[in-house]
Amino acid sequence: MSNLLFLLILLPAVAALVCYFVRSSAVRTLTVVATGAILTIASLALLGQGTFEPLAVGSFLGISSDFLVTILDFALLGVIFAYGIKHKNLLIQGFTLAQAVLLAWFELVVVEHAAVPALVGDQLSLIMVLVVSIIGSLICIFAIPYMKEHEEHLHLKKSRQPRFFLFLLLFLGAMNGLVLSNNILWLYFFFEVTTLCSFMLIGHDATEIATKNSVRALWMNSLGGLAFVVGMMLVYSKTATLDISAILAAGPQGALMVTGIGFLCLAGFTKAAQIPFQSWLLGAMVAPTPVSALLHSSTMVKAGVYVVLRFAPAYVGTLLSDGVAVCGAFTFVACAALCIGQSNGKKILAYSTVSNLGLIICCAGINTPLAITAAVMLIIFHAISKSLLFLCVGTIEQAIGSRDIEDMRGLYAKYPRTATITIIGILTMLLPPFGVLMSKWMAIEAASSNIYVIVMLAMGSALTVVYWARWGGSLMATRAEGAVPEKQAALIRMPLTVLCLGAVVLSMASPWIYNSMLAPMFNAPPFTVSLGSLDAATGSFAVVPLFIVLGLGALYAVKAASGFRKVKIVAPYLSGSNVGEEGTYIGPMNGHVPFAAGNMYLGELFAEGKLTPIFNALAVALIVLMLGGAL
Amino acid sequence: MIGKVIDVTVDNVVGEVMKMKNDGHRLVTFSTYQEGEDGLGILYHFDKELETTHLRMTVKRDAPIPSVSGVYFAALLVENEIRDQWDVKFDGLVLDFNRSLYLDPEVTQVPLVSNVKIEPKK
Amino acid sequence: METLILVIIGLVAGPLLGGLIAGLDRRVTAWFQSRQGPPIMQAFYDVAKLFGKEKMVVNQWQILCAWVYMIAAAASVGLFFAQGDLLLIFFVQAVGAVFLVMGAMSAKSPYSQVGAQRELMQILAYEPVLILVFVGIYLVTGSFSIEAVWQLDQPLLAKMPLLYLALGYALTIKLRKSPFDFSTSHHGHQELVKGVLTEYSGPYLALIEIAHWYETVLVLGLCALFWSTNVAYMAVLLLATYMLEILVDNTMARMTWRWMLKRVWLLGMGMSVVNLIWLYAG
Amino acid sequence: MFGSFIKKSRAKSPWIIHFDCGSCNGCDIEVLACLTPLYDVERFGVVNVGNPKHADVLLVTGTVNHRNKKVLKNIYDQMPEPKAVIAIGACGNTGGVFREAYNVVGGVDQVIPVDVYVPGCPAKPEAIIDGVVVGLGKFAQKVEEAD
Amino acid sequence: MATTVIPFGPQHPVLPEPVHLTLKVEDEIVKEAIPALGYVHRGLEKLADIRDYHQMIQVCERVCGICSMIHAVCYSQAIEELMGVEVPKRAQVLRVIWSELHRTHSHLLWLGLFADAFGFESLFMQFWKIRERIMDINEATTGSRVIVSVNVIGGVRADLSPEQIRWILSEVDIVEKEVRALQDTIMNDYTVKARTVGVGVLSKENAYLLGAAGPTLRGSGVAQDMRMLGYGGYSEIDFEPVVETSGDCWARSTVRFRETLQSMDLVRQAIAKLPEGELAAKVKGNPPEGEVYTRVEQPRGECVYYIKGNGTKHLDRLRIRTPTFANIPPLLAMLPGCELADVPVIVLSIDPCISCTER
Amino acid sequence: MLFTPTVIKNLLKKPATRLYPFTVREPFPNYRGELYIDIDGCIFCGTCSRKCPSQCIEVDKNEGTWTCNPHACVYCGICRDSCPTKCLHMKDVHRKPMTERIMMVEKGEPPKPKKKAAAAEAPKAADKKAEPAKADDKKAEPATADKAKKK
Repeated sequence: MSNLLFLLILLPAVAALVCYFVRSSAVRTLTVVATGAILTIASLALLGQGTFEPLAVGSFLGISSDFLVTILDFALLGVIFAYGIKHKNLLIQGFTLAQAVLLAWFELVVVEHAAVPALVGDQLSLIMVLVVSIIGSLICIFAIPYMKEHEEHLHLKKSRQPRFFLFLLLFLGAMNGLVLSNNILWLYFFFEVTTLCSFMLIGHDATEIATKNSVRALWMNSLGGLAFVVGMMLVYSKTATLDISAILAAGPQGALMVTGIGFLCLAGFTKAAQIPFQSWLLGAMVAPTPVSALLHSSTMVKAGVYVVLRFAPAYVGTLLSDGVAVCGAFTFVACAALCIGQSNGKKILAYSTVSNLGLIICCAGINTPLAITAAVMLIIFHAISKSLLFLCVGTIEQAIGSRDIEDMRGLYAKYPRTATITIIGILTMLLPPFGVLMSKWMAIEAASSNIYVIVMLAMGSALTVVYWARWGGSLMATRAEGAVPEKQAALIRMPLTVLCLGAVVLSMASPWIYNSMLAPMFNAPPFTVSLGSLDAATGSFAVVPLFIVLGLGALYAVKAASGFRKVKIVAPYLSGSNVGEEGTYIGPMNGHVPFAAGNMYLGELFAEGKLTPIFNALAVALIVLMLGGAL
Repeated sequence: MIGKVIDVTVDNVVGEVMKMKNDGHRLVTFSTYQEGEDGLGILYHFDKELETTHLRMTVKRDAPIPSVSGVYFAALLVENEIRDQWDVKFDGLVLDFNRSLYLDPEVTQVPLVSNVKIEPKK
Repeated sequence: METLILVIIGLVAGPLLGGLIAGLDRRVTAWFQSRQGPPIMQAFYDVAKLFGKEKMVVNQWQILCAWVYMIAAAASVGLFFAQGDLLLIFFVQAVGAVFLVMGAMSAKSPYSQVGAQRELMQILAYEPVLILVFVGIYLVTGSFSIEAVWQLDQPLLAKMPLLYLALGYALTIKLRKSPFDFSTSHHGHQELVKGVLTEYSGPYLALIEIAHWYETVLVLGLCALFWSTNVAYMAVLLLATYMLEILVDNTMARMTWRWMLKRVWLLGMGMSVVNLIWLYAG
Repeated sequence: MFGSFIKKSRAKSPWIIHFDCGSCNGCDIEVLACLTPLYDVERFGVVNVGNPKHADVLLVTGTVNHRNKKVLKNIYDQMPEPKAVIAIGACGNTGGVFREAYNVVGGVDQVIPVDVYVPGCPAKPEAIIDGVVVGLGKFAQKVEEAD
Repeated sequence: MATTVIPFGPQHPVLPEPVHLTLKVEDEIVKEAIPALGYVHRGLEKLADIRDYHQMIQVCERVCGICSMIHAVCYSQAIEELMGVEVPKRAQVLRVIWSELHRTHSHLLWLGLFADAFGFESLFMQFWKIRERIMDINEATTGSRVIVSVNVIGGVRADLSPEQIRWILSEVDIVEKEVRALQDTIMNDYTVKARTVGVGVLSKENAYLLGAAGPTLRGSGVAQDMRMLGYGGYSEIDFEPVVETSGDCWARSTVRFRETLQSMDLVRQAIAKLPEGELAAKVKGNPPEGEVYTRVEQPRGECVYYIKGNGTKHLDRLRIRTPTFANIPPLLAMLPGCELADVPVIVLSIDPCISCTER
Repeated sequence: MLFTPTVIKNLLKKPATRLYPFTVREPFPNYRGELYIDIDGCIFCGTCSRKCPSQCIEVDKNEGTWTCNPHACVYCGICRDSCPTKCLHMKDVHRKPMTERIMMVEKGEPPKPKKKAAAAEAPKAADKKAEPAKADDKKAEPATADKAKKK
């Protein structure tokens, strides 16, 4: 058991060091692939062993592991502080310094160092480990050919890939540590490691904008770190324990403790890039695509929602809970609205990520078994689909040199494989019977008893349809007969295919996933599973029947469509104007007018520049209300 | 013909039209007619409170004619039409359809030049 | 077993009913315009004829999308007759709507592209309203499943009058009637020609027409839920609603989608929220 | 059975598209008048779809000139089979009073095959209805031949 | 912001006639509109070379089928002026009656099409239903519904009998009543106003400078109507031009709506003043050398004929400037900045007659 | 919604639709419909041919034929009005649609130069029948239209 845990946490760290120090691309490739494979197997093995009670981690080279973590904590703060100085950023310096001081006081004065079991493996942790290890590994593997191409494109003299993979792999280890931690100090440590890793990865390309955005990410996350420390201290002041399991078991313990949880949630918000902290995640787009994929799907932001979700039992039934729900719902609808105005594919994905994280947080806030189920389901399926989409956008970007969805029109004609996978990815984000939509369904049903939340969810889900559907639609095109087949590197094709299949197959298996992994979390599970459908008193979602009906239907439709050669392919209706040369029609002055179609971005309603300050202000107000509500 | 007729030349036509504009006249249209072998008569019709004024100009078809579309935007259509019908050029036409306002390349003859008589089709 | 029979009834009766309603609609519209109008069976002739036409597409994806639209619409009606979950029915229906949009976007035609964008705006307008209607039903019955509605002893309309009005907006949009017939109009005299349907032709247009019949049945079924206690009153309610729809269609100009977004969001959502607050309080 | 229903339906649901191919509007407004209450061709299932891809019958009014002949051809080509073309009015038939004008090519049959000629200047709505009826007869005949 | 290029026409269901506009739209707001014409160009002015001046009257009637009567009137007046023919009074007044009936049917037709442009199909049907009564009058009195062919050089070919006059008066009363019943809808209905008020605004100065004509000009507040000249039988009749000031689509439709009612009044006036007498003066010989410039008011505005005779039976030059030709530059000025959905409304608000424009 | 009274009125009244072709309205008496010639009265003077604005009539004095292209005819009635012997007439109904283009060719007896007086007797009876070309088609079409009328 503990070997597996060490493997999951330390192997990535070791592999990271190997990548950094052994500067050979073959070794690196091998290391990454092997680490990915081992992590996948280990996480599955961990799942196979089932949940485990909190367990203590012994000493390491004679030094107590808790003490080691404390040392590393300060070292980490030091590193971050140094970067704050290097980039002359007072916010980073201030936040880190405050953290260091508070932490020192906490560690040295307040805390009675009793042995706290450091690691725990409940359902949530195990699910998170799976998400991190499998999806994270796939992204790392995808990164190998991607980074090669990326660096060729940049004409770097000296490869910076060792550094890149160092942090990429370290990230996975940190995430695994984070989700398995039982000691709140350990949680804090891993939390900070992810902050540092994300900072390094965002700034990887070392361009001016990359540096700027990475610094912004760092200060925002340092603020989160500060909130974490404050929250931790407040919670400790009431519960007098560092044991998360114990804190959760005790439930809400009065205003001070709940406020502490509120601060922890705030830390989660910063990490999950909730409005008004969304800008760091949007800025993170400058990083190479695998980084974005990693940040958005299985790591970093998921660390944020994990924290909020993890502490959910500690604030159940309090005003804070409602506050969290409203904040989450607001982020959901606000980011969906902001997303309408975007044509940059990565930005759409980013806003959609933030929006979905909002929904997860909202579910955590609703805090009923149904809502928690929705949240966990959403974490799983969102991670799969979103990583898939990011990898797709990365592939497309390298193929066509643009990440703008207007430029991706008719992608199928040239890159049928990538386009099809992207379309499937979009559909899995958007439509039933796929997992993301199923979680959304659960969320809406769970939120029905809260009028503020449900109104926002209703609006948000409509907005979501708009930005996904138009992207998906514009990728479609007809392939000319005898078009050149698309080439894809094996290490790119493998993650794409696996993720794409995973998104579909796991969605279909969701009743069993629910039964085996989620239902045991609750005393009164929200659903019963019969005939492959999730039934509850409030409603039911017929997963497998729908899959069968729609799946067979879709198969039939594909068959009908693939017989298209028998169908006459004609030019589009252009009001009788004659089609001129390729992609034009004959217009005024007998000239060839190039065909162009653009999506509507509703500039006057959903302008990013106009809405962002308003949303930020509203969100700050909501967060203040949330924290105030906790008191 | 009803209305005052003022004779203008290629050199002062734009100025005269400008004068009419400043006087508050509305440009109604131009009329054209064949003038001799290779000449073209252009009448600029103006209207002010139902009173008509015409400017008459005769030009050679091979020399460019100054466009008044800069003065009256509305002249662009009629100038393009004249361009189609008489194969003359206008200098400074704001939107030059280049003989494609009405005609497609299939029409090879210059329609209104009367020595190119159109034969009745069978 | 009973459910299965119901589903089959729904799948068969859906298009028959929908086609008949479409025929009646055209007839009554003609009467409103002082015309005699087409035969009642006209909608069936139209679709049968379309099936007999040459297959012609701009893009192979259209075929896929037309089929999926039809299947999803049928599935949602099937689910409705199986007394399923209202939200789920709605989401399944949304599959069709999304595929219709994507199919229209796949063609390199400006009309169907703009039509698709407008269709999205329509989805944007009616989706929140519909979800709130379902939430209202949940608040009254304690469940999202249709089964629960039949167990009421008081019609939903008594508790959700405003939500019914708001549903009217969604109904008008879904039936593609004036003043909301932007993305594709039944009359075809529109700046977008046929909007999303411009590039569908022949059998594929027929599929979409059938899907539209299913959707008509579905939305009218939703309306029927509002007077679940008495079949006679239910029929009266449906008849009155549909006649009102036709009347509105015939006495209003087509508006623009900007107007629609503002109107439906402010008025439709407003009415829904007021009604919901009442339900929460009650 | 379904096959025969389709065949029967063809004659009962002629969707028309009207293309004004350089007409003086005389015939155009008469075509439009056919749709209006007094004539109401929707009695026969006629719908003016305005989109060649949905249409069965192409009503053409007016002379063909050098520019619109390409448009006419394009529209005709975009109509799925089976289809019928009805040329309306003297201009659509032969070019009418304009047939000697320099930009006039002639009647519609110079560009696409015409099934029914409706003479008149302009053709009365009654004549157009007669034309559509004749066209449907021709239509049914064509379908028979194709089978 | 992404641009969509929309080829609007030549074949388009909301455009009754083939004309092309290349529209560049962003978020459905028109940024640029470039026209293409030439789909109806026949070159009929040139037909004067092979048709004699009597036959040309039939050709001119077919410049446009909707206002054919008034084209013929304008052409005949031009030739009559050139040749110094005195038209009998009865013929002049009869021309007024048919001209105003033509204006009525043209405006009713337009009101219907306009309603169709903003998606109000029932209103379209209603206007066209009413219009059929006017068409019946045309058919009964002249022998053809649309292209009436009653004009000859020197007068008219058809006459009205007293029974016909009584019948016309009763029909005109019915039409007026039915049209008045629609006044509220076209002028005050909420949805109609939402689609027309403030759409396609053309200021008075712009309308004048861009050379707008007819209701387009009058809708922008310029009182300019060729009937004020009192040509032909109009000298006998009281006439006040209809003017609206707001310059938007609503103003233009209101001008036309009120003109419809006014036309019926003019028909009644003309019938009341119909003198007895000859129908046509005798015309001998060929048009002499010389130029004529004639203007009449068509339903769409001021129509100008310029004729140059050379002493033979063929005219040296026939030049027709129709109102739509003048209204296209204002249209191009109105389009940028409007919504895509408003394009048909604005295009139709000038009552385009492309067939007139291109001849 | 100000249009409501009108549509309600329409709904309550009988539709305005004329059920053409099932019921045919009494035509207006002087409608300029189908042009035909009473060839017996024709003196082949060619006035109609010269006056026709569409120039769709050809008269051959020597052959004794009067040819008209009904598809180019604009139904203005000028020829009828200017015919010196009033042998051109217009029916009060429109010409029926056809599936093929036709030419109206009427062969009559040209005013004979005195010596050929008796020569033209023989063909006269046979040529009374109009449109030798495509005669069958033309017959078939009005027949179907008639059938529709009776239905």
